Amino acid sequence: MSGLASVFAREARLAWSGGGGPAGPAAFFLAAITLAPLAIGPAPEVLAAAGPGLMGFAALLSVLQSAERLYGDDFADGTLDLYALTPMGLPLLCLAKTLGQGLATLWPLPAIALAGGLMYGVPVQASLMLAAALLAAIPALVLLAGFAGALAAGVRRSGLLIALIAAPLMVPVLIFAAGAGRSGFEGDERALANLGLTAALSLGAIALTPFGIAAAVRSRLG
Amino acid sequence: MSGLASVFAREARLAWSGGGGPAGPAAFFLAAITLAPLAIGPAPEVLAAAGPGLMGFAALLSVLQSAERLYGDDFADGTLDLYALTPMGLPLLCLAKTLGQGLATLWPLPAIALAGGLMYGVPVQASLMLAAALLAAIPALVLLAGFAGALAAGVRRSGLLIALIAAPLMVPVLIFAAGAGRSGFEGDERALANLGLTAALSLGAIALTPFGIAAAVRSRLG
Amino acid sequence: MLSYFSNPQRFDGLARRAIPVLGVLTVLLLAAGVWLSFFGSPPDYQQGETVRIMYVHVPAAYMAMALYAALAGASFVFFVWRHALADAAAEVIAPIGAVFTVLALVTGSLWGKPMWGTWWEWDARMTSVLVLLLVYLGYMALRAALEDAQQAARAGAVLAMAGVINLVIVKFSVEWWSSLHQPASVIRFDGPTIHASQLWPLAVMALGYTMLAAWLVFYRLRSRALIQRARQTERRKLQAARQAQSTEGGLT
Amino acid sequence: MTTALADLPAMPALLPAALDVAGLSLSRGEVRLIADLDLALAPGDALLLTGPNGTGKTTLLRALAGFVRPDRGAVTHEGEPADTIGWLGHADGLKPNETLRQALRFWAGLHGTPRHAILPLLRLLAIDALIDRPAGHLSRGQQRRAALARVALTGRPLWLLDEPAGPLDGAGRERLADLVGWHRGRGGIVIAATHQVLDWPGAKTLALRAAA
Amino acid sequence: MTTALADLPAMPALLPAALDVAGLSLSRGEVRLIADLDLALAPGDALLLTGPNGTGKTTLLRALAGFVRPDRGAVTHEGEPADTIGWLGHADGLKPNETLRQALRFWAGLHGTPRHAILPLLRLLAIDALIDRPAGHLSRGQQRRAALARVALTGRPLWLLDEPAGPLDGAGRERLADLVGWHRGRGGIVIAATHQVLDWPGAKTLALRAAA
Ligand code: HEM
Ligand SMILES: Nc1ncnc2c1ncn2[C@@H]1O[C@H](COP(=O)(O)OP(=O)(O)OP(=O)(O)O)[C@@H](O)[C@H]1O
Ligand SMILES: Nc1ncnc2c1ncn2[C@@H]1O[C@H](COP(=O)(O)OP(=O)(O)OP(=O)(O)O)[C@@H](O)[C@H]1O
Ligand SMILES: [Mg+2]
Ligand SMILES: [Mg+2]
Repeated sequence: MSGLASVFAREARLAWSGGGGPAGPAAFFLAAITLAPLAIGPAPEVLAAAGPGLMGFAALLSVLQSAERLYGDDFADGTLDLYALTPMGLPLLCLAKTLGQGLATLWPLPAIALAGGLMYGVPVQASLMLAAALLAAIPALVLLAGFAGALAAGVRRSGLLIALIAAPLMVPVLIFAAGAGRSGFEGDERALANLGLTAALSLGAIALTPFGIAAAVRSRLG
Repeated sequence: MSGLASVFAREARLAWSGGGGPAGPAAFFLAAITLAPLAIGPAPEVLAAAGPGLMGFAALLSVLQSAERLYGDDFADGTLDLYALTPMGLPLLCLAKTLGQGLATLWPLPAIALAGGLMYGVPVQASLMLAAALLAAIPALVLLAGFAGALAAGVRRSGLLIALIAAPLMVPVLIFAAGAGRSGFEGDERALANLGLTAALSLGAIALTPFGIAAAVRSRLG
Repeated sequence: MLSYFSNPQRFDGLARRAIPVLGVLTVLLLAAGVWLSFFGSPPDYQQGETVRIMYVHVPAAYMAMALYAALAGASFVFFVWRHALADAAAEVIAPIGAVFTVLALVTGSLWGKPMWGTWWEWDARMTSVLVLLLVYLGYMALRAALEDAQQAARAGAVLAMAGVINLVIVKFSVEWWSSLHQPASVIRFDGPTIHASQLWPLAVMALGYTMLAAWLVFYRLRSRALIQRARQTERRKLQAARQAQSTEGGLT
Repeated sequence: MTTALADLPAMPALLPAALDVAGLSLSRGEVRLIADLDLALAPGDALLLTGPNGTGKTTLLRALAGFVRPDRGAVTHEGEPADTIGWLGHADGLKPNETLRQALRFWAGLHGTPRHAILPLLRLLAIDALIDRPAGHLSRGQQRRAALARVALTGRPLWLLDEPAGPLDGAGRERLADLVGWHRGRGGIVIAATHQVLDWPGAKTLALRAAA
Repeated sequence: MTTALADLPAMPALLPAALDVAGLSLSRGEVRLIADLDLALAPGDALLLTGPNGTGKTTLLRALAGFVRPDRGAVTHEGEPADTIGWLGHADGLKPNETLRQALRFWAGLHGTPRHAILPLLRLLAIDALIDRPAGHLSRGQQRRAALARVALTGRPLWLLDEPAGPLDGAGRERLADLVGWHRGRGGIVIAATHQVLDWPGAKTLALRAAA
């Protein structure tokens, strides 16, 4: 158990020391939600309606952005070989590693989504619902990104490949998380159900993806 | 001059052989425009209004996605040192390299944007305008991404850093390109002006960014 | 059964005989299916003549999913038993499945124009089939990107198995999200709800598509094996030549 | 130098190690690199893999670690590979932004090795003064030494080292020999691929030859 | 071996080379690595940089190439650095997906060296059989040899080589010596950092010492 904790802590530390921790994803997310209105145009109805979805989509993209380094670095510098030989077993290690990096870098997203929702003219309650849904979605998104990242580790232009692999797997998470925000906006009582489903997907991801990630890592050691 | 051509050809070839050439960005772009409606919801008015902007934004992201490898690989495997010592001079080399990789990988985007526009319910003429605007925007986007990529080469989590550096620089391009699509949609005669401005930005980028990229590369050799 | 085909000669023998049979079956079934679709079935009382697109569309959609299931199954077999033929089958199935997926998308959207007045709608079923296409593309891209054949095989197998989630989504999307698209009416627990005059041409076409896919898979598997064998002999010759050269005292 | 060696703290006893390779055949692409290799190593043994470039030293080490699947034959460890192997590949497995202290504490903790073993090991390898430097600011040879310390901190009995001495200077090679001697004295096994002449007393040599 | 050497085709004549280093001081972080170094090399000269790990060999080479700015002093080349230097760093500068043929054709073309020089050079380095392999499928030493061929194909007079022989086997080191001898015979200069003993006739040695 202390092994799990130390892997988690190390990955969080590495994310801080090398990449500025949460600054990067936060700024990317912020940039995405600021640029989108520039591209979409300023019509308030459109923005408010598209807001929750856009935010969910931007969150997905910022998770993808950092996915490349998640396993790519370890592959290039030989750490992956070492991880495969640890006493705690690869699946547990991958779980701790992925969540350690993911949570250390992505925790500001829900707060920014809340502020962003208000900026887009989404009502307060719906914005809160959106923020909660993002919070619930992050573990699932991060673990799926980790799975794709492990498969594509060290491949040329792996960023694109990872996006292509992970995006389809993330579809359900995206639908429920953005759905929670949207139904919140439309004053719909399905919001809570959507939130619950999002959380359930994250739990499912915690239970299942570590084995997928470990298998992916093993397949790349050959 | 044959040096320029051979650098261009090599980068285009490398983009094909390792990363599947245009398949990656095309698939990423397709994934982005497929997922966005899942998040935003199927309401046709919202989608048609947001369409051109979303497409412009997705194009920007797929350019950014490949930016990390553009100079990051060369930094890691020592090629950047060699490029700095070439007879043709670094700025020209960087121009040829960046455009070679960019054009080899991104040429399908306008065509996909056309199809995507139609799928989002954007009228044919506006979709055509959008595709043309993207075509005009690609050189500028690629060169700006290359500039950011060179600055961040070899830095941990450089993908995020690149997004932060390049995104603000790309804002004007995005505004004019998406603007062309939007004014086309709104039946507005500003569309052509927007298209012209986008092309002008690309020409400006070809004239200026090579020096910026070369300086960025030099700063990373230390 | 598995170990039986691990002998390449034996598989080649089977394939050599199966390919012409499948080819003939494909042509016959498709010809009969097309005839039935156009002349052997009435226009729909609601949809008129456009209903005939169904006979192209529905089997294509069904093949898109069935081939993914086959891809995942072959991947599972390879992952557990390391059976090289299973990996070859997975590699060969993917592009064929992607083509059927494109066919389902194109015919579906051709149908959508007369039926719903739009080429495309972000409806759950249609979108999830588009996502299925992405899964196919991702699988092929991953294999293409990994240079080492062994790594490509193993990583591809892992991804293909994970992608099965998407099949579930395609299948149930119509029930989960209220949708424009038809709910299942042929493959249901309580039996088909479709009229027999439509069921027949549909069934024949579906069988024809299946034979076509099987024919393509066997054909490509065999040509892949032949290419590999040719490469091997070439390499052996090269090696022999080099050995002869080096004993003359040239290089080492 | 031997003073530094004497400084090494008592570390937890090694698990029993033994390696048995029977009829091992390996290939890369379609080229057979190693055919029907038999090999048995007992506690205290050292084996040097030598041979021209491209004869399969790295491939063999990766197969012994279980990363590469053999065409035929078997590698039998006493115990699980994941419990017995200390690995050093061509790459050092260091993070440019992590200091040696941070990195080695992490690896020691993961393997249940007490922290007070770190500093004496670094002293033995003559990089104790660099303990608070990020690995990215070390020279090539300094990085290699740090990676060797990491292997020792795993507390694993079977060390697989791929060109451990490549970027080391003369003194570094002697210190490596000391480290390996200490490990063998505790009942460990060392297998190393090398192009350098390594004077490890009593080490066997397996010279790979170019495939036909 | 000398047969292979005799096979080397006439390549375009080298530009005149000469290197003059006066009062050069270099540091990394806040550590002064090299103080007041004077050095003059004429056509045909070879210089071996030796010294313990971390004494600044790599840093010095990068300064000679113009990548690192000196604290004090000057490096004077005959001609522009960008026209005279052939560089081999710790990394090989190969692309895993590019075959040797593709890569070397590219570099030869970029430097205006005729293509027919490629094959004899690979033959000299004994990797001609691998010419159609992607670089990612080569062993460590094979990659190093390919990188050496690339340096030779630049047709540049001043070669700066950072541990050229690290991953090379014995035969590889001899072939490297042949290559260097050929280059010096044409009026080239070679400076190499090394931990291996390299028997290059008439080569000077600069032994760096650890900073105080
Ligand atoms: C691009 C758009 C479309 C896509 C991607 C698509 C996809 C699919 C899929 C995946 C199935 C198999 C369903 C299953 O077995 O559960 C299917 C069946 C079917 N589709 Fe579509 N479809 C599209 C457009 C349409 C349109 C416009 C119509 C006509 C109104 C239509 C009518 C049907 C019918 C009747 C079935 C058979 C359902 C059954 O009996 O199981 N589809 N389609
Ligand atoms: N992925 C691969 N695909 C095909 N062949 C490969 C691959 N990797 C290595 N090889 C080949 O396998 C052979 C053995 O490689 P290996 O790296 O094991 O050699 P080595 O003995 O470690 O050599 P070196 O001394 O140069 O490090 C080489 O000839 C190499 O070209
Ligand atoms: N970026 C850096 N910041 C601070 N110090 C550095 C940096 N890079 C290297 N150093 C230090 O500078 C010194 C010289 O490094 P250099 O790489 O030149 O050594 P070297 O002689 O090539 O050693 P080796 O034989 O191990 O390759 C080392 O002590 C190293 O720790
Ligand atoms: Mg090796
Ligand atoms: Mg060095």
